[in-house]
Formats: sequence, C-alpha cells, structure tokens
Amino acid sequence: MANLSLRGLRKSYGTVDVLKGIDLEIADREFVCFLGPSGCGKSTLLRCIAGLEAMQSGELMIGGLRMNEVPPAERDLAMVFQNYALYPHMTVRKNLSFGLSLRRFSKAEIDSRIIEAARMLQLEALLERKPKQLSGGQRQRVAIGRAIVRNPRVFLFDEPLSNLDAALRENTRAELARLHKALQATMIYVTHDQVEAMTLADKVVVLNQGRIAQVGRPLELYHSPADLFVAGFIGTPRMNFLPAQALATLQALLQGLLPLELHGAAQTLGIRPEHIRLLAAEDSAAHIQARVHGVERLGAQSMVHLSAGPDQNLTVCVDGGQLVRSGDAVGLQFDLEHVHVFGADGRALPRRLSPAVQRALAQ
Amino acid sequence: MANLSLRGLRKSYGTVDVLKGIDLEIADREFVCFLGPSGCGKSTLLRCIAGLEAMQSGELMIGGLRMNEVPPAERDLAMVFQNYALYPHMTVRKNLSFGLSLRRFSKAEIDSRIIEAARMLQLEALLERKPKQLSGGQRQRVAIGRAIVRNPRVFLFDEPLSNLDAALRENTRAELARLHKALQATMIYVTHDQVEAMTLADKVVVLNQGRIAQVGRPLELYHSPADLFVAGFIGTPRMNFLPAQALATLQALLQGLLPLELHGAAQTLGIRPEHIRLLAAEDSAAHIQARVHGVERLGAQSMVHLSAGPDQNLTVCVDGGQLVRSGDAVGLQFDLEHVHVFGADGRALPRRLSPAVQRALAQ
Amino acid sequence: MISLAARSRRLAFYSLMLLLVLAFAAPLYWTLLTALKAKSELYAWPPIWWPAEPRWGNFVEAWTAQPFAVFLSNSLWVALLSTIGQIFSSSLVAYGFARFDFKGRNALFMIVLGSMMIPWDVSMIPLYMEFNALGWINTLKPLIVPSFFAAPFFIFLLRQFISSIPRELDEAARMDGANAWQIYWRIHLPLMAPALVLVGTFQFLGSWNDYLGPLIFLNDQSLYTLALGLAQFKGLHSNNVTAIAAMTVLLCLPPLLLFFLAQRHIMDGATSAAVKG
Amino acid sequence: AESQLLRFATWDGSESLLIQQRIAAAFEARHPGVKVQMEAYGGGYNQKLSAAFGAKNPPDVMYMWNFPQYQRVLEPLDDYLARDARIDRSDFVPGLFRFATVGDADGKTQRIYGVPAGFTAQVIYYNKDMFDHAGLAYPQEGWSWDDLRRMAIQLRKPATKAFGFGLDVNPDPYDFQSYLWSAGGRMLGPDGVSVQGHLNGAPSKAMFAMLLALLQQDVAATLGLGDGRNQRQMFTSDKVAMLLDGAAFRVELAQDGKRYGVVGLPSFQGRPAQSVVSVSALAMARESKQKALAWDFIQFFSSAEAVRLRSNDLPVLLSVAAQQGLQDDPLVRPFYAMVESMKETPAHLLNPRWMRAQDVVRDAIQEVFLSKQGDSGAILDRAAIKAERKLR
Amino acid sequence: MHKSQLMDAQSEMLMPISDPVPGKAKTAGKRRARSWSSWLPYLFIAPWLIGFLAFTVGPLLYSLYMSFFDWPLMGGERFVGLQNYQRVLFQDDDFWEALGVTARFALLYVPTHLAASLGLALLLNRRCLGEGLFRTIFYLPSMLSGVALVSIWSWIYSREYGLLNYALALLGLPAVDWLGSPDWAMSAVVIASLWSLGGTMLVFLAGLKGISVELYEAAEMSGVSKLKQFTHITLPLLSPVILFNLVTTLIAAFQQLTMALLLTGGGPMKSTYMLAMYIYDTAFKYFDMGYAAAMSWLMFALILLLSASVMRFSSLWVFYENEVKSEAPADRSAT
Ligand SMILES: Nc1ncnc2c1ncn2[C@@H]1O[C@H](COP(=O)(O)OP(=O)(O)OP(=O)(O)O)[C@@H](O)[C@H]1O
Ligand SMILES: Nc1ncnc2c1ncn2[C@@H]1O[C@H](COP(=O)(O)OP(=O)(O)OP(=O)(O)O)[C@@H](O)[C@H]1O
Ligand SMILES: [Mg+2]
Ligand SMILES: [Mg+2]
Repeated sequence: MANLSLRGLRKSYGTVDVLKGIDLEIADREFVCFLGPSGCGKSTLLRCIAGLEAMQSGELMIGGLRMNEVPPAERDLAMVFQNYALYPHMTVRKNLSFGLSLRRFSKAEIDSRIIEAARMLQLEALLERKPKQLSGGQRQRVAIGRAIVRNPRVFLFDEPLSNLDAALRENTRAELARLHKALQATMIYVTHDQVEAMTLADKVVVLNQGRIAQVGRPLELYHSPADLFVAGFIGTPRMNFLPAQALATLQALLQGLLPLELHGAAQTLGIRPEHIRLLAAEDSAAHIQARVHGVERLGAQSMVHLSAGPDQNLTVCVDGGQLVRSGDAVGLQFDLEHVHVFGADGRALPRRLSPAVQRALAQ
Repeated sequence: MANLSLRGLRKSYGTVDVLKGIDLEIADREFVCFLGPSGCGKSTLLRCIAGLEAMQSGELMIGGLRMNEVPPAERDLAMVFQNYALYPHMTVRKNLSFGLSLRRFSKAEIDSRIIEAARMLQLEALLERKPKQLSGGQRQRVAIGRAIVRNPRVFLFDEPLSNLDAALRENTRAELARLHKALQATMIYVTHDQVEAMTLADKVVVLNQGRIAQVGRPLELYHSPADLFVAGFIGTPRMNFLPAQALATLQALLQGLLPLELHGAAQTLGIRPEHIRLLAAEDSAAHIQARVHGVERLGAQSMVHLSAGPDQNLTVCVDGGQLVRSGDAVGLQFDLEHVHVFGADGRALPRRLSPAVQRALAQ
Repeated sequence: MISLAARSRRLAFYSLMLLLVLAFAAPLYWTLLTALKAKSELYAWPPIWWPAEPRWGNFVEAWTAQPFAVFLSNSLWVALLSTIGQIFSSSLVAYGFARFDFKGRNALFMIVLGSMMIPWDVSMIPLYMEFNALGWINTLKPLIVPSFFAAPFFIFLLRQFISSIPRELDEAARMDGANAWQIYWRIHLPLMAPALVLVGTFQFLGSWNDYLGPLIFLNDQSLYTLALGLAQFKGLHSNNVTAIAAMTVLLCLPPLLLFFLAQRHIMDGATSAAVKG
Repeated sequence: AESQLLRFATWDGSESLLIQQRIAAAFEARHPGVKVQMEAYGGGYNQKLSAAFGAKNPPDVMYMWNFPQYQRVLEPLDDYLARDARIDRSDFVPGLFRFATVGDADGKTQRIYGVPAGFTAQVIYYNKDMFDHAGLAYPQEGWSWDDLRRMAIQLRKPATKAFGFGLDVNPDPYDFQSYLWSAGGRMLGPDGVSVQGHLNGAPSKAMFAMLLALLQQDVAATLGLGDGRNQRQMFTSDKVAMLLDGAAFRVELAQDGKRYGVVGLPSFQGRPAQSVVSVSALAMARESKQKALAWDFIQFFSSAEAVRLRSNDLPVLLSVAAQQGLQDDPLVRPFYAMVESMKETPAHLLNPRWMRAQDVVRDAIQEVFLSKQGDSGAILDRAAIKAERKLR
Repeated sequence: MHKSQLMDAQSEMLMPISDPVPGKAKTAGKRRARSWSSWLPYLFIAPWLIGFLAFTVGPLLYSLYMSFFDWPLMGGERFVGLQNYQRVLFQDDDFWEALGVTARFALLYVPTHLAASLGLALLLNRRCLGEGLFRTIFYLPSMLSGVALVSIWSWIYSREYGLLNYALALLGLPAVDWLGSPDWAMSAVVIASLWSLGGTMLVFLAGLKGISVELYEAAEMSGVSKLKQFTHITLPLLSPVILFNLVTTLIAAFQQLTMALLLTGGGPMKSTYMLAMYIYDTAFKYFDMGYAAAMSWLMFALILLLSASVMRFSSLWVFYENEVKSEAPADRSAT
C-alpha cells in the first residue's frame, strides 16, 4: 500500500513561505500530476514528500504510517530531480545501477533492469559514457532511468521530460504509462506540459503560490475549473476572459448558463480558443465582432489573435486550413456549453453542464 | 549585418562524430529554429557558432567575416545555455548586470535594462536572490534574462523555455518575438516544442544525427516534409505511416496524388492524425476500417488510437466532444490532399499540392 | 589555421612556462650537478654547467656508505601506510564536518583549526613520554599510527573542497538508498579525488622528508628512515657535499615519480555536469 | 645468557660512525650476550638527547661535550675511575678531563662526568698548492698575524675569487675564543659572571679591529654565510689558502688527497697564541639501569685498542700517539702544541647559563664583521651589558 | 537553513535500508534510527576526536603545565606561577624583537606566497602540452627536504660565487650580500621560502579545477575580459580555497623555522631571528622548557587570534556553494 496523505504541510526558506498548508490525498497506485506556474512550490512539495526537505509543520503519511521522521532511503521512493543530479564520476551504467547495488540486487537482476531501462529510454549506446559526455536530453533520460530501475512504491518525477524532443517524449510518456500499469506504483509527476498531465494523470493537482488551487481528474479541470487561476492555467492557448458587463450580448448569454440569482455575481466570462467559431463579419450568428491582428500557423491549426474592443484581446483556435488574415474583420460565435462564469472573488459560479460535457466528465 | 553562413562544419568528440558536415545559411535578422531528436547535435552546433567549441573542419562566417579563429567574446553573440550556467555566487541582479557593467554602460542604462528584462520574465521579486534559492524555472528565466539584456547581433537560445509553465512560456515566447522585431537581431533557437518552432521561426532547421535533414519555413516542413524522418518528427501526434502495398484501397488513392510513373516507387503513405476523419464503421466514404484500442482525452481534442490490421496502428485526432470508446469499430477517411508518399529510400515523392496547401505555403 | 594573435599568445605562454621551468628545476639540477662534481669543482668560477667528467660513482658511494636499503624500506612503509591512513581518516572527518550539523560542530571545528597552530617544540617531550609509556619508542608506530587519526590541515583542506560538491548529489544518493557511510564512500570520496591526491602527496612527502619525528622517536639505526639516515650521514662534523647531494637526488626520486603518476588525477570538472542550473 | 642491550648515542656519521660500530662490535665480542645499540643522532643530537632525557628514557652511554648543561642527568664517574685499574688517567692528553669536570650544585665538590674520547685544538691549515703557485714560503711556527696578513695579500687573486685567508664571521663563539685569548682578551671573566671589561676590553677590541680590517681591506674572505658555510670546500677547491680549523678537517683532506700543511695559530702583538680545545667525551646517564656495563663500555672506548681504531680522531692517549709517532708528524704536532697553549678556561665551564649569553656574543661578532661601517667598540660594549644580563 | 540541515543530519543513517515493514518493527527501527543518527556525525569525526584526545590534548595540557614551572629539562623543576609569562611579556626584549621579525616575515611572505602560487596555478590550469610535466617541475622544490634546499640556496645566495649575483653581474648590477647583510637577509629568506610554494599552488590548482568551465564560457559569451573573469568568477568561487591557503600560510609564516634556522641561523644580527627559532633555542639550546612552553602558548594564542579574525571576516568574502545565507536573522547562528 502506498497511498499518501499530506496534512497541513508548510515549508518556508527563511522568510520565504513556499508551501502554505497543503492537504492532499493520493490513493495507492494513483498517477498524480502537479501542475502550476514556475516557482509555485512543486519541486519543494516533491522534496518534502521525498524527505529531503524538512517541513515546518504538517504531517506526511505513506501507506498509513507517519513519515515525517523517516529518512528518505526508507520511504521507498524514487525521484527524478529537476536538475538531474547525476553522479558525475560514474558512467551511465553505474549511475543506473548504483541504487540497486546498494540494495544488494544480484548482478543478473541489475543487468536486466538496466538493459530494460536503457532500451526504454534509448540509452543503450551511451551506457559507458560519463554524464559530461551526454547531451542535455540524454542526461535527463539517465535521470529518469535511475528512478525507474529502482521499482519503488512511489515515484516522484520532477519535470522528467522537459528536455526531450516531441517524439521521444511521446514515447517515454507511453512507457511511463505502461510502467505505471505494470509496476502498480504510485506516481507523482510534476510537469508543465498539459498534454502530459492530461494523458498520464488520474488526478491533477494545480498549485498556485504554495497552495492547492484545485484537485481533480484532468477533464474536470478542463471543463470545470474552480477559479480564474485554474481556468487560465489549464489549456493552451489559454482561456479568453471577458468582463461580463462589458458587452450587452454577453449578458444575454448568461441566461442559459446560470441560475438567475447568480447573474448579478457574474464578473467574468471565460471561453477557450477552441470553443469560439470564426464567422464572416456581421454574420447574425456571431455573438461579438472582432478584428484579426495576428495569425500563428501551426500546421494542423492556426491561432488567430483578435481584438474585440479596447483591452479586449481574444485568441481563437481554427483549423489550419481556414483562411484568415491580419486585419480581417470577423464575427465570433461562442460555443455556449463551454462558457465559464466567474464571480468577483475569481471563483467559478456553478454553471449548468451540457449533456455532452457531462458525458465527457463521466468517462 | 549578422547573417551567418556555415560551410562543411564538422565536429567530433574523440571518436564520436557529432556534426557530420553542416552547410547552412542564416540571413540577417532571421529567426531560425533548430529542431531535432535529443542528442542529434543541436547544442554542439550552437556551441560551435558561439566559438566555445572548436570545429574539426569547416568554416563559419558571421556578417561575411570568417569567424573560426575569433574568440567568443568578439563575435557579439549572447547565448542561453541549456543548463543555464548561472554564476552561483551572484544575485540574480548581478547575474544580469555582469555582462553589462563590464562594457561601461551607465548605471542608469544597466538598471533600466535589468528592470525591463525582469519585468518581461517576471523576475522582479527575485532580483536579490542567489541561483541556489530559485526554482528550476526561475533559474531558466535568469539565464534568458542574462542573454537579452546584452542586445547582441546574434542570439543563441538553447531550449530556453523548457522548464516554464505553459502560460509563462506563451508569454515569454511572445516577448521574444517582440524582442526579435525590436532588436533586429538574428536569433537561433533550439527547441523541442514544435509550437514554439512554428510560431517563432522564419526558418526551421531539422537536424538528425549530426546532419541537416531539412531546412524550410515552418509550414513547408509540415506540408512537404522531405523524408520520412522529418515527416515523423514534425507534428504531434506524429504522422501515421502505412505501407503503400498493404491495402488495396490505398493503392487506389495514389491515383490522384502522384504522377503515374512514380506509383511503383511508392513505398509508404503518410497521413497526419488531424487529417483523418472518423466515420461510422462501414460508412462507404471510409478508406479503411479500424478498431479503437485507446482514447486520450486532452480536453479540446482527443487522441484516438486505432489498429487497422496487424502492426497497423494509427492515431487520429478528433474533437474533444466526439464520443469514441475503446473497442469501437470505425471507418477512417483520409483527407486526400494531406497524404504524403515516400519512396524506398525514405525520401518524399513529389506529390501534387492542393490549392489550399499551396495557399497556406504561399502565406 | 591559427591566427597570428593566438599564435603569439601561445608563444608568450610557452616562453613564460619555459622560464619558470628553468627557475623551478634549477635547484634539483644544481643538486644533481653537485652530486656529479669532483670536490675541486664545487666552487669553480665562473660556474660550470656540467662537470668535465661526471662522477656517477658518487651515487654508488653515497648509497653504500650507510644501510640505505634498510632505510628505504622503512621510509616506504612509513610513508605508504601513513598516506593511506591520512587519506581515509581525514576525508572521513572532513565529510563529517562538512555535511552534518551537530551539537558543538563549530566549536569542534575551531579546535581542529586551533590544533593546527600548536607549536611543536614543547609538546614534543610530553608526546615522547606518552609514546614511551605505550612502548612505541623505537618502533615505527609513532610515525604511522597518528596519521590514521586525521590531521587538522587535511581536514580543513578537504572540508573546503567538499563544500563545493553539490548537495543534490547527496540527496540523489539518499534517494537511491545510500546511508551516510555509502554517500561518503561512493560519492564523496571519488569526487574528492583531486583533493585527495593533494592529501596523499602532502602526507607522503611529509612522511618521507620528516626528520624530526624519526629522530625523536627512533633509536635503533635499523629503523631509521631515509631522511634521518641522510641527516645522520651528514653528521655533526663532516660535510660531504657531493655525497649528500647524491643522496638528496636519490631521496626525491620516489616522491617525484609518485607525484608524476598521481598528478593527472587533479583533473577538472570533477563535479561539472552533475546538476543543471 | 640473557641478552643485554646497551644504548650508545653518538653524533658522528659517515666513517667515524663505522669506526665506532667496529669498536662496539669488539666490545660485544668481549661481552657475550651484550648488544650495543648504536644510536646515531647526527645533527639532531641535542634535540634528541634532550627529549630522551626529558622523557626519562636516555641512552646509557653518550657522546657529550657540554657537561655543565647536562650535569644533573649524568652519572659522576669519579668512583668508577678510582676503582678501575684498567684506566690510567695520566696517559690521557693533559687537560682533557678538565672539560668533563663540573662543580656540584653547592659549587664546592668538583666531579668528573665523562671520559675523553676525542679532542682537537685550532690550527691554521694552509693550501700548499696555492702557496706554491704564488711562490710563497709556507708559514712557520711562531709566526704572527702580520705575517698572515702579508701572505694573504699576496695570495689574493680577484680573477678567480681566491683569498689568502678566510674569516668565519658567523663562528661558534666557542671557537672564537681562540682569537680573543690570543690577544689577551676573553668573553667571560674568570668569575663566571662579568662580561664587561672582558668582551669589550681593550685586548678583545684590538683583535676585533685587526680582523675587521682584514675584511674591510678585502684581504680575507667572508666565511660562515652563504656557501662560505662550507669553508672546508672552499679550501679544498683553492679559494681560500689559509683556514682556521680543528683536527677533523685532516681526515677530509687526506681523503681528497689535498696537499696541505698545518701550523699553530699566529701570535698577536707579540703574545703567544692560545687556542680553545674542544673535547668530546663519553658520559653515562644517571638513569641508566646497567651502569656497570655502561662503565665497561666507556672504559673500553678509551682503551688503547679502541683509541687505535679511532683513526679519525687524534688519539687521546699519549701512549697511542707515541706508538704511532704522531708527536713527530708535522701534520699532527701543531695540535698537541696548541692543546698545551691553552691557559684560559672556556666560558661554558665557568657558568652553566653561558649558552644564552653566548648567543649575544655571536650576534655581536656578526654585527661587528657584517655591519662594517659600525663602531665595533660600541657594539661590543652593548653586547657585554646584554650578555651579563642574560647570565643573571 | 540551520534547522533544515539539522533535520538532514538527523535523517541520515547508517542502517541498511529495509523493506517497508509493518508498523511495530517500524517504530522500533525509528527509535533506533534516531539515537543512531544523533551519534552519527560524531562517528564520522571520531578518528580526529580520538586522535586529538590521544595525541594532542595530553601533550598540550602538559606543556601548559610546564609553562608554570621553571623547568630546566635536565631535572629540578620548580613552580613559578605566572612568572614565565610575566617575563616574556615584560622583561624579554628578545621575545618582542623576534615577534617583530616574525611579523615582518609574515607581512612579506604571506601575500607574495599566495599571489605567486595562485599565479602559477592559473598558468597550470590552462590546457597545454606537457601540463603534467610542468606541474611536476613547479612542485619539485617542494619535494626537496629542507636540508637540501638550504644548501642549494646558500649556493645561490653566495656573495662571491652565487648564481644570483652572477646573474646580477651579467645584468651589470652590483653584487648583493644576500645572507651577509641584515638588510637583505630577510628578503633572501622570503624568496627562498617562496620557492617551495608547490603545495599551496597545488591546492589552488585543485580548487580551480573545481570551477565549472561553463561559467567561463558564459562569461566569455558576455564579452567579459579575462581579468574580469578572474576577479568576478575565479576569485569568489575560489574563496574557500583562498581562505584555506591564507590561514595555513599565515600559520606557516608564524611557525617558520627550518628555512631561517638552516639558511641564516637567525642572523645576520638577528635580522631573521624569528619567534619559532627563539622558542626552539630556548627549549633545546638553553634547556629552559618552562619558559619555552610559556612562549609557545603566547605564540599559539597570537596565531589563534589572527586566524580567528581572518575566519571571522571570511564570511564577508568567502562564498560557499552549498550554503546559502538566509535572510532571516534568527538563522544566522548557524554556519
Ligand atoms: N564530451 C563528449 N564526449 C562524447 N560525446 C559527446 C560529448 N558531448 C556530447 N556528446 C555527444 O554528442 C551528441 C550531440 O550532443 P548535443 O549536446 O549537441 O545534443 P543535443 O542535440 O543538444 O541534444 P539534447 O536535445 O538532448 O540537448 C550527443 O549524442 C552526445 O552524447
Ligand atoms: N533556498 C531557498 N531560499 C529561498 N527561496 C527558495 C529557496 N528554494 C526555493 N525557493 C523559492 O521557493 C519557491 C518554490 O520553489 P520550487 O522549486 O518548489 O518551485 P517549482 O514549483 O518547482 O518551480 P519550477 O517549475 O520553476 O521548477 C520559488 O519561488 C523559489 O524561489
Ligand atoms: Mg521545480
Ligand atoms: Mg542540447
């Protein structure tokens, strides 16, 4: 059993409060992703779990046992450090085998695990090199390898794929998912890549400035962000926000979305770029009018940047084939079932979920 | 003038050949992205340009002058190192100002540049910290800051945003684009993030195992990859490849795509996940039949993994709202204007481009 | 290929090095010269740079004048054992001081530093008494055993070096399940290699050239070390310059050789590439 | 028989040590079951010995010259000498026992603490090659400092940096006493406490002035500093034609096959020259556990057999010297003559604290000869006051 | 930071890592772990601790004890209380003179020694042909025993036949009486001592090798001149090593004995007569052990004071990679 439970965890460096009370339950064998802006405390939280950092207060339980005083080695965790921390004097092979040989695994067992990890991370040809002789991505892969050969109860990954190319990343992601199934270990994973978070995680924890902003299944965060922060943070390109009062048409929109009593509270509307359709200017179906001021072509899709008024910038995601040019005037039609409404305190107002969304969430 | 020209550049570490003859022209003020799998030699190439690494043979010209023997300091470049290389004993402010104070900038000028960079990278609150007191992403931002305060002729960025969260990355990306316009400097940028490459670059250079696989404008790479490697490497999820002979229906498809004389040469068909439509099973419009064996839901989109026969796995990208389940039998319809054909040597066969694609490329 | 500026810089560098080499090699060269001279040539003026007929026999003569073979074996024992002892004990203690925080650490470390400053003269006699009580006088023990208990100089030296090894490596090892001892043994010891070469070199040379220790603690000539043998060979009244020079040259050959072999381990970037950032 | 270990400490090295080992071997042959452990301390003799005594673990028998300093830890040998018929004190070169004789703490009883093993006086060595080369006659007994000065001027060869005479400007003050005595001066008064009026007395000052003049006029080489420290080598390599030295130098010169002669010290202002005598003797530690055996060894060391073996030293026994015809050897005779010349008592025998004052004298000697422009009289006056203070 | 380090230390252990075990065994293990871990640091420093207690403390205290006696070595010690100290401090001109000479030596020696060895280390830090040979040769003089060095130097310094004056003569300069003139003797001793800077140089070299090349690359890219790289990167990052060399050189300067003893014997005219030599003479020439012990202790106190103040101010300029100074004043108590 390797369920984790964090209660009121606090940590500060000197006068800098980094973690300001974290309460979190992670079930056995769960795959949890930590998401959050740079500097919000993800690594610190991981280090607290690992036991590398003493917490100021709070309690950490693993498998039902209090771990605060248990040294890292005995927590049966493996960690991929954000900055790798490879042993510079050891070859890749030694880096991988170090943790195993300490635990007196047989030579054959060690070798087979190393071969397996090297295959998975495409490190076979590099086993006899020292870290200094590796490229950045290769170092990162060694760091991952060092953790996975260990087979612990809990994995802690700190942005393990950040320096890998897309193909390798996709591959490794798939391997990690496979590993997760095979090993039945609990995995905690810090990433900035939402695709990673979405595809891998059973549960995503969004952190903001040392606090948990929201915990939920990936699509839950996408479809029902708890507040402005999460809404803006999850999804790329980020959600468009419009002041609810700014445009009369938007006021009207609220009708279908919110219970009447909440209309007054609505402060901000949020709508993701992929939930806006571009229409011809003055098409009557358009909710608002806007002017294109930039187009980014990504191949399959294009990002269209528009302005709908002073300080009213929006991004819309359209098919890569669609023809748009800077300067075009267009109409925007919002996909109503995907409009989010936020109150003055930034928290999401309970909106009615369309059946489609409900279905998606139920899956 | 800061156009670069590389001719026959070779570099090896001991017996490891890393760069195997690179010929490349980079125009003044161009924004060039280097893409390529981990370990293919991107950083090494950057370091050769910077002058930190001596090349075995070949010539490097900047602004028309031979640079091989010119020490780094005199090349007027700024570089963001993949592993940051921050000065551990200096505060963030000192790290940023170090390169400036030596060039006798006025105190005021230095301060204003630092403030500007700190604002842009959201480092204002951290200026008095030492690198050890920063998170991974914060360190990376300092590394970027150190380069941009310098205002050189040529910027070299080695995966500068890899440790930043999506929002910050988007922001910084935009700032870099703005900077590029404002400073009129040539920028060379290594990244694994294709969105970055696509949105920022005037020109993308795809490297593979120390050789240039293809150079072109972003959409060119997307729409007309030169070979299987580039086709597979550019675009996420990656392009689906099918043996041309495998399915009779596919043979028939070729008719519209290739000049007749090349039909025999066609070995592999490629089609991107976003260019396949999911139809009901046995819909007559379907080109082939397949069975779903996995669905990844990313919110706006879902990735559907299918198998169309033994060893015939495909991925299809569908709208997040579309309902698919593992085990479903479906029909696949290929968007014919986006089918790529490759010969036995892996090189793309010249296909007819549809007007839409031609338009996209012309933009 | 190479630019003119670079070439002239290199030329300047190598000329400077050559000059320094001349300056630093001169002492040993002169000693060698002296060893090869006839006595009548010692004060030749102007100086001669190579004797008319080098007397290699002086070496044989000097070597056989005393049981130097016995002295050599004693010296080797003492130097090697104490070097081994010093390397391990000092690195262990330095690691303890660098990586743990414990009650009284700073005070104890100040004592370490302080004990480096103790003038040797007066504690010598009490030390002699102590070794005498232990029955160690006239054995090699007083010259070997204390090196197994870490010298302040080396503790200080190694502590300064450990302070530049990234703590992340300790952490990684802890995650890998290494205990404190294993972190020391498997991570720090190899990473300290450059500094350990220094410790080894200094201790070896210190033991090898130590004159006072053997003088005070040894009585029996069969236990003498080379340095003591040489000094005693010199005697109080005779001043056989050529023989002494010959012995001096012979005496510094083993450390010279050892150092030449060891110095390549003072290499760079022991800890580079360990962490990113 | 159970084996007995006798520890014997010596300061000698090289050949002399080998000789002593031979003596020890002969002694062992005579005393089955006894092993003599030779402890050769070389240049560290004093330090080692003091540590050993300080820690109460001294050798049984040891070489010794500074008896007043070690007196408290040495065994008085009067009784042994009196009882042992094998030893004939009258056969010893006269005056040597005086150096091993020290007054008790009460200052009344004088006891003998050592048996002489070697001695030397100071003579002038001259380099026959250099003299021949310059076409000069060799110095003769009864010569004077003026003669020396004249010869030195003629021997001086600036081109090869050769000098006629070398003056040790950094001498052991003990040896320097020869100069002062020869001038009728001394370092320490016979009362053992007054330095003033002696060190800075008129005779002493005159001697200093004369020597200083030799240096100032570039007649004498400055020895005792730099490689002048190896003054014997300078003599051997024909840089210095005349050198004041003791008997040990003979051995080295003989080995090198150098042509040299020796002559007694020159007289100064008509006074007969006087030389200090240096005596080494064997002493026994008071703490020794085997005094009888130790005495046997000491006795044996001074027996005719052993004295004959010690060919590097001048024989302390007159009978041996006579046997070897040394009294007639022109290269030895002057030593015996100079031993007899000694009338004064060396300062260290007059006051056990002399070593401290001696360093003051040494500094003064250096200052006189090195500062060169200084007023040597004033320097000596100051030094005398300071030295006296040290003795209190 | 203090606290977190403490915790780090506490969680370090010397026990084999056990598999996750049921609760009871765990708690037992934990208790054992805690008592273990509080002892652990002491285990690591035990070699020194034991050696210190066994071989240093005893003799040290004994010498302190001796310093309260009139102790003529050859028997007959007599308790005199603080008299020895009084005599040193108030009656002994020689002590103060020797102290002055020592200070002069230290003042000349320490900076030149540090600068020269750092300079050489910097030269050696360049990759070049035969670097191993260069290292070895620069270290050569440090391998020679003191006695050999001294005979070499007396040859070099000889007024008449010396190499140095020979060289001066070639340059048309007048000969200098290096060892014979009180004005030059100190410089001569300093220069001779400098020749054996190999040890310090190697320590610097090893320190230099530990500085990541990338930092220089980054600086190079920023167009930072070599000189500025040296002052702004090398020096700060080398500062722990500089501190080490400073302190040890300072101590060595004050304890300097061999070179002066053998080369000049303290002369001429006491111009190189240093404290260590005075103590040595007092002990082994005058056999005045009590007095020597008192002087030793005063010298010890002096060096301790000096080193402590150097260490104290070191926090202003020494940068420890792994010790980030926290802003919280409460935490400043810990290093
Ligand atoms: N010192 C070295 N010795 C041997 N091989 C080296 C050395 N340094 C780098 N390499 C190899 O050279 C190749 C290119 O390295 P480089 O750092 O340029 O890769 P990269 O394209 O930047 O990869 P990444 O995306 O992982 O950073 C890699 O395969 C690496 O293993
Ligand atoms: N030693 C320290 N002293 C003071 N502040 C620190 C220290 N270490 C980290 N911090 C601060 O704590 C905060 C959290 O750091 P942490 O490394 O956990 O961030 P993170 O979420 O992992 O960020 P990133 O995504 O950039 O890696 C950051 O703002 C950082 O500046
Ligand atoms: Mg982090
Ligand atoms: Mg790279």
